Amino acid sequence: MNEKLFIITDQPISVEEVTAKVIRREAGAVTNFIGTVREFTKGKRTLYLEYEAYPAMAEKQLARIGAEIQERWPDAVTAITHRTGRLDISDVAVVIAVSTPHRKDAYDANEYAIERIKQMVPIWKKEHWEDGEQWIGDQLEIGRYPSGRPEGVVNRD
Amino acid sequence: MNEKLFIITDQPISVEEVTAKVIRREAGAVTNFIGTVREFTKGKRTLYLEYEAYPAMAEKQLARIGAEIQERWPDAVTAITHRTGRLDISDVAVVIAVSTPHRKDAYDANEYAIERIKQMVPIWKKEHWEDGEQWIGDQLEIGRYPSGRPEGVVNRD
Amino acid sequence: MINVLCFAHIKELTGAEKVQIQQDEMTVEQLLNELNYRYGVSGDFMVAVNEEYADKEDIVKSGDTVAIIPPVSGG
Amino acid sequence: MINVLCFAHIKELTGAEKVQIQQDEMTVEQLLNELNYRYGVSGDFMVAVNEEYADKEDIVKSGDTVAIIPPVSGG
Repeated sequence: MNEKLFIITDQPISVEEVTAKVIRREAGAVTNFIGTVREFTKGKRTLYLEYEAYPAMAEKQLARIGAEIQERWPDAVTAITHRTGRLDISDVAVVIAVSTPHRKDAYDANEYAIERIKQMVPIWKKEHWEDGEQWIGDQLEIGRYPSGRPEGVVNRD
Repeated sequence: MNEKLFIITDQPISVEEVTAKVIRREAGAVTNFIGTVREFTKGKRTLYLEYEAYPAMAEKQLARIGAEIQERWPDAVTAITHRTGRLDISDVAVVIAVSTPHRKDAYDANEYAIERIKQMVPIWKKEHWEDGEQWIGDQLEIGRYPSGRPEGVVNRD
Repeated sequence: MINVLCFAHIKELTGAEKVQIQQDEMTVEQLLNELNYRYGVSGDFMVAVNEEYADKEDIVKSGDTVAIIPPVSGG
Repeated sequence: MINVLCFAHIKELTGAEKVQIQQDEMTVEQLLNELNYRYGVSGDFMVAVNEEYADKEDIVKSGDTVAIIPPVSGG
């Protein structure tokens, strides 16, 4: 088992493996978020997706999300794996696992993680449709980045 | 793969197998809740647990929870497996998987499922400690059941 | 004859997974009183008749399966 | 020399995963102007210097790795 908690990979993701990293004696609850490739978005049919990442930085940003979670939910342990490359419909793009002693925190911290991924982790998807293809950005409709960095991200150095 | 969506079993639960039942082309998000045996509860050390169920009725009640979810979140698909028998620390007692087109619903519906399980599914756990054992009830501190049935449960017949 | 299923600590009180009551028809409440008289079963619990939650006033008939459901603790 | 990494549609604009700027020191903003002049790179994006998000006023030096980060769409 790969014991790194925050991973970018071009291989299929095992939900069980990501989950196993956060299970521990003190935890009673684990939540997973599993992002899969959806066929239709706003009525448009996706044939397949392509994910590209800036892997070294993306893994750092995932680890930062893990650190943010531990600040907000001190008893939580987080593991995240995101896949890159070509993904077909229903393939798993991302798995987030969070364990906590009590269940409410496991849901809240997990949802926090996926929101933060969509804000600040350098991963991009390209949609391939029947009539074309496009790099997708700004799913959250954040708009401009006047400061040059995503909201809430401060450098540690 | 066992394609029954709502299962009581005395065998170890595969997270991947429960998850696979709800993955589909229309879904972009799957959430799992995985309940594991926690070692310490309010400072008291658990050695192991024993779960007992009224299996036929419990599976019906799990299916009812699935139906309730589909009423509230029409695009959601739910699968739940709960284990019975002796479980050691960190063993998986329950896996809930919910898939939806968009992620917010997957979190909400999943949390709804675990709350309802703790209200109305006939499953009981016996804690085994170093100095004794006890059947646990009323974790939600619901108090008395003046009507003879859990709140919000109405017979369909 | 009415079959009564016992779980968790109720089973420990009655000493059996299943007990039987020789009646053609009774309310859930009468059945609970009988179990209290016989085994000292009392307290907070729900009752299911033929795998569906029932009310205290509901009628149980011979051949029905009644389950005494103490507060649940799954999950 | 400053290395600039390009991703997603930025890579399609520059035609390369990595482009180089022969400068000892410049601000992030000056670097963006240079990329705009050379490749028509413009729009909403973030910039990372050595794998950390940077501000437009931050200084980039020879040997640094700069990444142009268009709006992300992972998850």
